[in-house]
Amino acid sequence: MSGGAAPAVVRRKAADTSRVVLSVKDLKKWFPIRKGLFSKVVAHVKAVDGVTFDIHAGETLGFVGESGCGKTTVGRAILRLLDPVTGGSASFQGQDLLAVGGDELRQLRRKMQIIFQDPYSSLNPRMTVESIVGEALTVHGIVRTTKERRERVQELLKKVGLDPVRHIARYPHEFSGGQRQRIGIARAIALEPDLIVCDEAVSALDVSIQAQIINLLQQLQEEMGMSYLFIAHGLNVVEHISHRVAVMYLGRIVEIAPSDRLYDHPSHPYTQALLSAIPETDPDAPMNPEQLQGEVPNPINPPAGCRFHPRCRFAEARCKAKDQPIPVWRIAPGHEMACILGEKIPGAERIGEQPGF
Amino acid sequence: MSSNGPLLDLRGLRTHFRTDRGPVRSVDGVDLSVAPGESVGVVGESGSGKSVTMLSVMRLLPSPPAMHQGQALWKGEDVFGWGARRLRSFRGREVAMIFQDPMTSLNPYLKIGVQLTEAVQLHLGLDHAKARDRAAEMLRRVGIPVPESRLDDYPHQYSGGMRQRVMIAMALSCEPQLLIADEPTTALDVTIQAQILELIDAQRRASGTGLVLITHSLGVVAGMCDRVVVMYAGRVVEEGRTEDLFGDPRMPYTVGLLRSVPRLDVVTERLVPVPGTPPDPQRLPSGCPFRVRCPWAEARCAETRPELRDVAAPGAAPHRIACHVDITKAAPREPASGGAA
Amino acid sequence: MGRYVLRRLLWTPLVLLVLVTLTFALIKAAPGNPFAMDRVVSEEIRAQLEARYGLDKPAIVQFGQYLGRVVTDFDFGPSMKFKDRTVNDIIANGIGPTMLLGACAVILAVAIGLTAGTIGAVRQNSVFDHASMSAATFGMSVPNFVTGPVLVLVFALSWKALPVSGFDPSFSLLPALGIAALHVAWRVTERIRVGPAGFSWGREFACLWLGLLLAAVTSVVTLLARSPTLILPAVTLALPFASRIARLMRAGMLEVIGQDYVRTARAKGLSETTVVVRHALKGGILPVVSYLGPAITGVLTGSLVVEKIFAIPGIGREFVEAALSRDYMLVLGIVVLDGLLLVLFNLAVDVVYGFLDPRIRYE
Amino acid sequence: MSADLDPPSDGPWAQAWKRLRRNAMAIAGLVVVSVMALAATFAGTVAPFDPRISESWETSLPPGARHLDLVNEFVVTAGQAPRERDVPPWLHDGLGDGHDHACELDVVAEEVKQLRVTMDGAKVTKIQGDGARTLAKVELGPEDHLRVKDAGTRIEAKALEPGMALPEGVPAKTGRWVLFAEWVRIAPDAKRTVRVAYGYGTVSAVTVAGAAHAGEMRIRAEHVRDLRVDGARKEHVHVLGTDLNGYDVLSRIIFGARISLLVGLVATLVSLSIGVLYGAVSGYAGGRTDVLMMRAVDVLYAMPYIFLVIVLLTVFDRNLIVLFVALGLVQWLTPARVVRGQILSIKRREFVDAAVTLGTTPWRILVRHLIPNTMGVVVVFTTLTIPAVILEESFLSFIGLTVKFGGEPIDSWGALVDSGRNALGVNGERWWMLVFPGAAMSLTLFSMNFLGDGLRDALDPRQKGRG
Repeated sequence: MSGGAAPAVVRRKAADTSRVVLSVKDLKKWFPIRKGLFSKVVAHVKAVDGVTFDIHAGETLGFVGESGCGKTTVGRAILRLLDPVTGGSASFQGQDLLAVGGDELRQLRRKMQIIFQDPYSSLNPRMTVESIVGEALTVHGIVRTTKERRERVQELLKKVGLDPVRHIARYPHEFSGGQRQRIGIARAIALEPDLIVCDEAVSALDVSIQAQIINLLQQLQEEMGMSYLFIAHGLNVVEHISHRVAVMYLGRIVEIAPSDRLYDHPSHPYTQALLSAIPETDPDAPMNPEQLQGEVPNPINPPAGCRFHPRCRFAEARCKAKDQPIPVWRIAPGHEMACILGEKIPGAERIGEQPGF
Repeated sequence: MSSNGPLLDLRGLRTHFRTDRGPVRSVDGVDLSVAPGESVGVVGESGSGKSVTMLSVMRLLPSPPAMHQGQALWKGEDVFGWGARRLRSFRGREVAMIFQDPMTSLNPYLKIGVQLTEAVQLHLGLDHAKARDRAAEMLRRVGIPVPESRLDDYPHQYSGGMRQRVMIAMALSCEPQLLIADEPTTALDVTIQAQILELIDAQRRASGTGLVLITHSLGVVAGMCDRVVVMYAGRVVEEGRTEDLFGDPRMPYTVGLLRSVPRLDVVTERLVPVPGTPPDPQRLPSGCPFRVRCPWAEARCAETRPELRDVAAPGAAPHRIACHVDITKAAPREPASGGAA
Repeated sequence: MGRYVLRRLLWTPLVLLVLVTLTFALIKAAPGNPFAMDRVVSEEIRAQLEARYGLDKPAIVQFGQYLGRVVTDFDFGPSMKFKDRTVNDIIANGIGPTMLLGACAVILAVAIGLTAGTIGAVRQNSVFDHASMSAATFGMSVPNFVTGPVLVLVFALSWKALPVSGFDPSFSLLPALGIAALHVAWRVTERIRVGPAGFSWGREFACLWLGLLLAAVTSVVTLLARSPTLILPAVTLALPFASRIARLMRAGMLEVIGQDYVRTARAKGLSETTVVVRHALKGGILPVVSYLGPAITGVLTGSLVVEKIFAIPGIGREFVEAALSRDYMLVLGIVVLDGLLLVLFNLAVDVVYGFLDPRIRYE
Repeated sequence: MSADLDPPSDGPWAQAWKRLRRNAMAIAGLVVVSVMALAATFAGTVAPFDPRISESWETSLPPGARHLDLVNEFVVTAGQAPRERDVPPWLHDGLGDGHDHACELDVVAEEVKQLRVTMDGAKVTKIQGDGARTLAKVELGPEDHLRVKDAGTRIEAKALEPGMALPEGVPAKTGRWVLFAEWVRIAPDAKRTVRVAYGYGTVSAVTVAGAAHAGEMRIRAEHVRDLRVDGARKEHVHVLGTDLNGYDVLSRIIFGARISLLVGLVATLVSLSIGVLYGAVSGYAGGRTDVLMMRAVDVLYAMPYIFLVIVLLTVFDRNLIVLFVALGLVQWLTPARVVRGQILSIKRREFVDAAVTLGTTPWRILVRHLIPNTMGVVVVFTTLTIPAVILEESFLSFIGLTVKFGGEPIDSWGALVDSGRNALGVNGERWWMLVFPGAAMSLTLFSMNFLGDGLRDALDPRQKGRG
């Protein structure tokens, strides 16, 4: 690794763990599947099926998992983009997030924003950069005049590394993918939110641009102190940017831990498999040590027992038993995982359970 | 040509697309060779010309708008000189290809069995029944359970990963000498990606097939390939044995790429991104196309386009870069912070 | 597939019911009385007439009786204009010429359109492509009530090569039988050559389609060659649809030829003919198939014009005359019949579509 | 990308216009459509003749025919100002221009005899002259002619005798019937010159063959052989000929365009308003409302629509409003489906989620984000629906369901084509009455379709952004 001479190894400043910004308990979001002439509900896709986590002030919580595991649904449900939520509770700075409505909800929305994956569909092609970034300011009555709005938008553009004069009157199609993502970030930080959901915010970008955007997000967090819910399938990216990482599988969190802890000591078989699947830019790294067999099961009709058991290297007969609760274990401070075989891990302490299937 | 010469040898290959607003120089002079049984990774960002290069070799780009120059030699014969008949026996039989998106690369209107058997019947002259047996055998080899019954299914009844397995089975069914995989795992999940890469590697090793793996991910080639070629703006900018290239990258672009990927095994405060954006292939800068983003750029970089030159120690395997500067000696400029375009 | 067809079939009566109700309501909403229009009749006669046509009862009863007759006896009642003829008689006389002409036009349009569109797409930007597409755009824009008279002017009046009007069909089955015999001979020799192992129903089905298409085209050509009075009407009726089909086919084929799976097929080393016939045609033809439903509506509409121009005794002409002379029973009968034809044809099109596209078939 | 280009900044519409401009055929279509629309709007000024004035002595003139510039009947009285409709425009204009003018007309004398022709089907059985005297044969001189009395239509015949087939220009009927006709006999040698002096508001003198004429002078245009005003021959040209009734074909086409385009525009607006509203509501509401609304559209889609329109037009009074409603009803289904699809897909785009997250109100999302993004489709639909509606209206006129416009006999293109078809003649010798209206109509539809195709390409979202 002589070529990639790394800069000084310093972990970025820790989050303020005393202050919880967002607290989610047993969140569920099921999507009905309708069929026939009368659109009868015949089944549910249980996209999110009992997810619990907290995010602290200034913290980045990463969410990883295969496509269809529900990570994106978690992000959108919290932002109330997928009403109604099937079950569970969420509080944001002490306020019941899922109960508020109307004006209260619109006020709450000033504090929670989102950055999307697709830099093409996330910007309205018929609006200029000024109106895209400035819309929130107008909607919430933060600016009174057009001049005031223009000045604020220019400040924001400068902050995300765009040219405040030359770029402000342009339309999205005139920008490259990376630049569009910067516009999306400017829109998200315009209201100075306390939480930003980054929904695969860098997945669609080229490698060199990806790094630019990651750096920008980190820099903004240091300046403005907001929390991120960082959703991505690129594990190395999540590890890099997050303080803590939650691993999701078929609608549940199977493991959650501080990010260096998770990568050094992955305890859930799924996490281990996921980590082993990441190709490393090191030709000497062993290829494919413990591969994951098969594919993600159909979420409409998931396997009974532990949902991961058909693909699990360690699965035993008891993992298949129906309707048994899945125990949740604490392995180290802040490191929790849910597995039927968790007692085999030394030092694991049973702290609760998830309902069975 | 003797059997130990290269299987595929590109010499100054150029592919330009004619458009209303002038030519787009997607591939702009590529030299590349693949030896029998060798696996070569071609890495680059989107628009760097890596896919177009391989589609040009297969002559799969409609012409016009695509215009080719230079040579693409297959065992010494120029692919561009061939008639339709020779070309057909080359495609599928001698070289097979796997494409990026398994969702769109299989014909949704035809049964998997039909799609698998047609090439076998054509190239190997098997009759219908034997071709079906072979198709089932191939599906079994790529890990599809109960292959006999799945031959009569349509592609939409397969999952994404399964479809890519079908593509691999289809590509390998005529025992080609070279397999070109064009971003075979980009559309798939990480876990499925690992399975598919493993499958390609195992199958290829078992039959001694050469491999060209096109990808934008450095991580993928590191574990899979003997040799790596890095492309930028339609040109090869660095090429060498995998260990040499990852261990001692000499082209500033490669260095930048390696640094901008977060690594699991190294804790870093900040990534070092490559500043700026890839150039518009319609308006390439003069001289070295990377110079506008390059921390090592000098005045001469704007004047002449650097040719590929060997920088390996005498006697070692070739390690070639297209760069005027020796980055082991020169010091980089401080990159602009933020690095907006 | 069975459930898919069944669901479509269940849809049919609903559509027809809405159609009958709508038309009936329209007619009942008409101000005045059909008998009060033309001549002055005495109260007595009028009452008699009203009783004869059931007009003395409340509208809802009339509707119920009408519907009952249509459903149970397929009886559309008496004509109001021709005292001694029933709607069924008039329809029975007129449906033949209309169907014959319509079938000719559709087969001609499909044959010409598919051929021109496919060649245009495969040889994109060639002289043929440009010429056929210009012709098609023109053929689509010129209304058939302009084409018809202009064709008459050129071929019948000035050049005197074809009759001006009339309806005098003459047909021979021989060429179509010949095609059938050739088809059977071809399949049998193929069976002997390949042996039983190579048998596949799918392939047999595809060949059967080809044979049927060829037989249909041959039949139309035979018919037109033997009956000159049909040539101009058939061409007039077919032209806009041939143009539209050619454009749709070309666009559909170009779309498919640009798909990844066609590139896959080429990368396999298949010949260009195999790529087009086996891989591209099935997807490329889908827009044409879904257009066939609207096309049949268009043929029925077009028959109103063509039968008027060429004095063909079909239901189109009867309909126009009935509408102009307010023979509502006849109007109602023809609307219901056309509705039925449309619904049945749309059903057939949907089934063919499902047959071609496995993703629809398996839902 | 092009972000470093300095001349900013094209909005999506400006971009679409740029793309459209590169499409030569679409621009040609746009030009044709614009010219047609302008001509139709200013039909009164553009059209060379008033299409409501029949020049019955100028029936069936071929294209380019030059003709003396007269009106049907020319009425002057010395010392009086003539009424405007009694004299040709040049005379009327000359009265007020403050000069003296002289107009000379060479006129032939005529004798009109009443004829009663009894027919049996298409065959002449008996001819009766004045006082019911039966004539054996009527022989016509070189300039003599026959006229259907009440219609003013000319009968093409050189002689008339019992037993002969019905001459051309007479509508055929079944059974025995009587044709009342006029036999106009013209004596070529009895030519007189009429001189009309006028100016300063009145006709100052009228002389016939040198002698002053007292009282009212009535001259039928068909008797005038030569006309000179201030020494110059006064003529006009029927560029596209005249029809059987002596109406100028070009003028009728231009006035017909007015009707066709008006119907096209209004009915399209009606249908698009219904369609866009329906589709937008269905798409925006989603869920069960959406399913229900779309099922209704499915049912209506399967109707033989044009038949219902025909029923509608025969049942109700054939006026413009009914026509607009009837045609509008046919065309709203497709836009409803397409707009719904658009709204559904835009609703799923992430910028809408972004707007929701910003706390934007639903109303603002609809107005700022959803509707502007459907405008492209709506524009394309407008340009493609107008020709479809024009075609339908003309089709209805053609099969005989003409709609009266304010009680005036102005026909739309379909009716023109129909009358042209009926007027062709046995060898198609009067082709211009069919070909020119047909060509005008085809050219317009052709241009509109090209423009619509061009607009679709220019506004196609697939070409946007990602290129």
